Amino acid sequence: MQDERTELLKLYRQMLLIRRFEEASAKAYSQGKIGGFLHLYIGQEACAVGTLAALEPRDYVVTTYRDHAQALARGTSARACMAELYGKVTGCSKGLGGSMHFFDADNHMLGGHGIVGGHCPIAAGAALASKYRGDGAVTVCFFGEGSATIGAFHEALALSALWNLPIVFICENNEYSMGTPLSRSLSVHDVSQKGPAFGMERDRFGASDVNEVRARMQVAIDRARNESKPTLIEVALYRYRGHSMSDPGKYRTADEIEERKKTDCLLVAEGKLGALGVTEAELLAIAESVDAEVEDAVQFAEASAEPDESLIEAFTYAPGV
Amino acid sequence: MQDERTELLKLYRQMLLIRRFEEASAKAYSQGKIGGFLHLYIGQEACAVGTLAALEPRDYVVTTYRDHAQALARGTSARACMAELYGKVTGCSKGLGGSMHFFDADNHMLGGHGIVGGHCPIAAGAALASKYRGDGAVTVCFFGEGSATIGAFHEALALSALWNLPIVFICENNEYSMGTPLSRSLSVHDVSQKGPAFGMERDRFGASDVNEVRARMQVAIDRARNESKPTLIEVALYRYRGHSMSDPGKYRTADEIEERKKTDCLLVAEGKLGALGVTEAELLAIAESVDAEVEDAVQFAEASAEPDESLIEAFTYAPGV
Amino acid sequence: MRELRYREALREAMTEEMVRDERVFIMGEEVGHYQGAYKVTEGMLAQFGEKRVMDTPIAEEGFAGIAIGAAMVGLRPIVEFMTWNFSAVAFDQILSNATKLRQMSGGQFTVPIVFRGPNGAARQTAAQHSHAMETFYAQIPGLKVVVPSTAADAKGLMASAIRDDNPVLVLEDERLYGIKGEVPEGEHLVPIGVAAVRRAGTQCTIATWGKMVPVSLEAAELLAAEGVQCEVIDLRSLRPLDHGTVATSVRKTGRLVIVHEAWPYGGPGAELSDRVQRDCFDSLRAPIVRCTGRDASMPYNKKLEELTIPGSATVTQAVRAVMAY
Amino acid sequence: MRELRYREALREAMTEEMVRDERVFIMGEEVGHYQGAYKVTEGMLAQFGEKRVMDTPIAEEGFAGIAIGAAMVGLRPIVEFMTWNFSAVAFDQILSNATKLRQMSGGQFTVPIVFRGPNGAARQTAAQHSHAMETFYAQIPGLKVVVPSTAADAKGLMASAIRDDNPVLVLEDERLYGIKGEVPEGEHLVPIGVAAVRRAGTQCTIATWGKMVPVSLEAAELLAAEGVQCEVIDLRSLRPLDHGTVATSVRKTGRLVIVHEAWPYGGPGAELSDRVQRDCFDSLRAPIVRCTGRDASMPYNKKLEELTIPGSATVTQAVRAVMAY
Ligand SMILES: Cc1ncc(C[n+]2csc(CCOP(=O)(O)OP(=O)(O)O)c2C)c(N)n1
Ligand SMILES: Cc1ncc(C[n+]2csc(CCOP(=O)(O)OP(=O)(O)O)c2C)c(N)n1
Ligand SMILES: [Mg+2]
Ligand SMILES: [Mg+2]
Repeated sequence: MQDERTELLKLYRQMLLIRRFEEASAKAYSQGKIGGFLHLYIGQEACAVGTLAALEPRDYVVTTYRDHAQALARGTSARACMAELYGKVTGCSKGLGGSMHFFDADNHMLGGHGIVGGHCPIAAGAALASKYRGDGAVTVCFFGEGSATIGAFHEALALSALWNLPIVFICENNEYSMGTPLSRSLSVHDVSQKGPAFGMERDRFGASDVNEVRARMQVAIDRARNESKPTLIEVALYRYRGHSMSDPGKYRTADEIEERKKTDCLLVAEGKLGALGVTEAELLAIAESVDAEVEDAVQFAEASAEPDESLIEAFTYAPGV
Repeated sequence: MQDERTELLKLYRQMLLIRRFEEASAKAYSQGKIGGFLHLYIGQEACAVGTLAALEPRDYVVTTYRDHAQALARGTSARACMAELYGKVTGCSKGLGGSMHFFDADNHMLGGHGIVGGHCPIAAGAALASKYRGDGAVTVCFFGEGSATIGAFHEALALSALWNLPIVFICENNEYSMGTPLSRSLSVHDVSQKGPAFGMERDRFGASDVNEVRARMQVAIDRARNESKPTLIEVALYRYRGHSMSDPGKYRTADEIEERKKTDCLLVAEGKLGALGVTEAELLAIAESVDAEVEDAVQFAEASAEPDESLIEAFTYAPGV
Repeated sequence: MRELRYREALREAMTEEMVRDERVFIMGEEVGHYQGAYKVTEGMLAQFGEKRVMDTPIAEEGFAGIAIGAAMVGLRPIVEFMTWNFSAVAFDQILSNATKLRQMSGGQFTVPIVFRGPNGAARQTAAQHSHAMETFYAQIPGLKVVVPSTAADAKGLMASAIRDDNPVLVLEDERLYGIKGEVPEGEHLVPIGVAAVRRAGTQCTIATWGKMVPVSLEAAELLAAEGVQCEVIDLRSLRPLDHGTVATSVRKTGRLVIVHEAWPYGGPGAELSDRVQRDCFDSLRAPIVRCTGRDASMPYNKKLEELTIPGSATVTQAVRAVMAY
Repeated sequence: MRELRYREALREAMTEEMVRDERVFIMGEEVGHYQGAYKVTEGMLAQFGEKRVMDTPIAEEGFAGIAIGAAMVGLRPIVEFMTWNFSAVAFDQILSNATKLRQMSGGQFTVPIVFRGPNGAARQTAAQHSHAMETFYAQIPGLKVVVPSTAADAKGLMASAIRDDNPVLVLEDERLYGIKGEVPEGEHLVPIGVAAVRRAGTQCTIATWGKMVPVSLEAAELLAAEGVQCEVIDLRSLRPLDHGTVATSVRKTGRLVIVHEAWPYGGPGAELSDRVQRDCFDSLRAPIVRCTGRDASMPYNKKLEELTIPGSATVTQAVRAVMAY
């Protein structure tokens, strides 16, 4: 019970940090301090946080351009994340990657990828390396339901199943790929049904309760670690914001969004924490510490230096032979 | 009964023509008269012949590099086919395509494609055009089970199912992709199981009885024509020769091949024809006419002219604007 | 003449051609209900309906191939790549099918198709979203590749592309979608394969295309103030490549600077240099210089991105170097 | 010195590096049980087992990406494309991942990987199976591209490629697999980015690579009989491109003919021409001429195929034209 409370408080704080971090980044974006694309994860936090809570440090995480949550939940500092959005050299990719390309080698965060589906084989490759070395690590690979039509995704599934790679493919089904609803992108709305076609285990659940996410993910992660078997998981969730900051999101109604906010992962967690005896004051203290962390990250990003011109070609080639 | 007899005789003759044509081409290849790759269909004849017997002239056929049977069964003359193998200008692709690229616009034979899986979207495109125009045509697309891992195949399935295209995808599962047996290429050996993952109808059967092939294909073709719905069909068959002429086929035993020959489509058809009262003499007459047709094709190919040097760039661009 | 934005000019060409020819239709991600990721196809769904303005799932290899197949049997598809970066997953369809089907069928099939979308860097979209893909496609026989830099050309080249019986790639530019220019009403066809002299000059020729045209014109203004008169040529079409117009100019100026955003190695820039050194061997007073994107993946940081792509300052510097030779 | 066939030299390099470094493994279609479609990997499965000699299904995009992912976390994969033609379906993995991951991660990840296989025309394999893919890949920053033309270089460049921390493409040639040449035993590393002068000469430089090296040497013999002494340079590495060695030669000969099988537009041929016209502006006595594959898809017919690719006759003709300028 004490454990449960501590643990949930930790996850709650992570979710809140992600939300506040992204709200701050949205603000900075509209002030012109962040450029390029900015895809927010707001509303989906329980998925990244619940999944990553089930991982060990040796495990690998690979995701799409909607990657802030995965990096933060994996342990990349809010400072390094915000500085990356600002394009500063102190950023987690030295200001060269930006929002879509968060990387953190120390925390085994393998990005942050911009080509839909193109990262699925990359993730399978990390899993292959683990199997090759016998290092016991598991790879988790996030992607949107809009990626479930593209070739690279299917090839990654086919090879992971054939070779029994220790990987969990996690489809974040937020019902839209940009402005396209499920009905116009997928002939079968249940993405996890592709699992059996490849002889792969599957699961499917919602992401309003971070504890449930963690528990269900744990099953698949254990299967990967202990049996070296892949799983395809579909998580039902919803993004409150547009596809990216440049998307006004006209294709959905305000009602639809309000309806979904009723099962918001933060609300659900707050309810559970209340039941576990956590007080309003405690929650407020968390919120304050999160706000301070985000504010500090913004200050840090603002104050940091830009990368030097010499960095343009510096990473074209690795020096060593 | 009379109809059945006439019809089966027609299909039998087509199958025999394909077999003898390919035997002759194998001979010409070993004499150095044919170059490049030469992939023989010997053993699989009932699949192309049975399928194409269920088609109408307006329908479209798309296949792989293993394409001689489809062209011949579609009505391309043995002369034009053999001349193509010889690289002569009288060939069905003017000697520019060779064995892998048989095309015949008049007979709606859309090739003859060399990139594994790359032709599946092309076929779906022909089907899309039929739907767009409302011309009532159906497209059939052949591919090997080795193509069932590649991206383009999955994308073609996904889009055909989503858009309800009038197409039949036919997986010719001959148990090997080059030297790789099923067990090392597919995690689920039943390729047709990919149908349901895309909400697509499926079927699965063997190809020793050409009549059965035709009947089962008819169902899918009707579904495409009448309901504009795609089907994924897997046909179990076997190639007696190597992957191509340059493949000694060491990965299988002679016993395995002999075993498979027991259900050879020609044998099966001969049995049925016998039961329908067709005499040995009639069969002999067919064989003789087929041999004559093949011999004539070889003579024609030998005697034909090579394409002129001016044809090298002639087809880089279409003239019209 | 009335003015249109570049994106409107593209849309007008597509719309007019779709009205003119039932076989023309457009497909791509978000082209319909969403009105286009960059609003190029805005309003077209309402005008033509779902049959002719087809939203596609994310499956570039699949829908590019589908369009090629449809073109083989007589339709005339326009395929929008949300950006040209994503054409990389459809590369094989373009390389092995769109450009080969005509030849390998002995001329029996043609592939009248347009592939289009924004090309090159946008603004801070980083390494995977900033490719100038002409460096690959202009090299492939069987393709035509055009790069409009003005609103008028956007309309005229698009219309020509749609009427062409070959696969034509229209490389647009997100940074140009909003620019305005005079555009003729009604039928307006700009022939594919003919460069345009955008500014007359006598001392140095600048040959360029796309977004680098305004950059080069800006540089030419700066140089004129220094007393150097540049002739600026907008190639407009990279395949066929109108090196003749460039050679004519170089015979006059004796000097050539080639400006492009794509990487420094190969591509249309090197091709043009190679052709001109041969055509103008005796007229060249200085070596041909290329002012190109830097040999690196695109950085996200704004300043670094700006330094990676040629700007008017780098162009003027290159011209000065050539003049000083 | 003992002689090896080109394919054996490649195999020896891979084998030695796999013995030397546990992280090195090879994957590809038919590389294991089948012993390699072109027998380059013959015997390697028996020596190293299925873990390190991995047969793959037909899924180039998938296994190329898997290899890239494995390389990111510390392995050193060798990926065989059965032929380079099939790399087109994996183009995005090479373009957007292999070459970008290092840059977009701010240098945190490297991708030490080798992509290899036969490139260019084989014999009558027609339009979809005859691409000379260097025309695309040599242009991409972040890649290295080597093209061995001798058995010794096959070993030495392959070994260097495997030890390099960057993605290196080894473009082999089916038509060269059977040729024999002297190959040093044991460790033999040929540095990437250094051209080799294959034949000394004073009147005209021929720069070329791969299968066109023996063709050019044959032409040089024919020309010598006519009294024209050509210097033949085998570039060996197309990225980095050693234009310096070519420029040094051109400063002596005053003339350059570039010979390659790939299409005439762009690619390493145009790049070299562009660089040399700049480096040797005052030494060139005649325009640089390129002798290339024709601007067409490859025809199946044997004679037409031969006419599409440069042969010693076309090379001698080009040199004669340059000499006569
Ligand atoms: C191959 C490719 N095609 C198109 C795009 C442009 N694009 C970026 S995100 C996106 C929508 C993806 O939707 P989904 O997979 O559902 O993920 P979500 O954004 O909802 O998390 C599109 C079309 C791309 N990045 N890559
Ligand atoms: C993308 C691609 N990769 C590899 C090849 C080389 N290749 C040609 S046929 C073939 C095997 C195909 O097997 P399958 O699909 O089962 O068809 P089958 O030959 O048995 O009819 C391979 C690997 C190719 N043509 N295209
Ligand atoms: Mg989505
Ligand atoms: Mg097979």
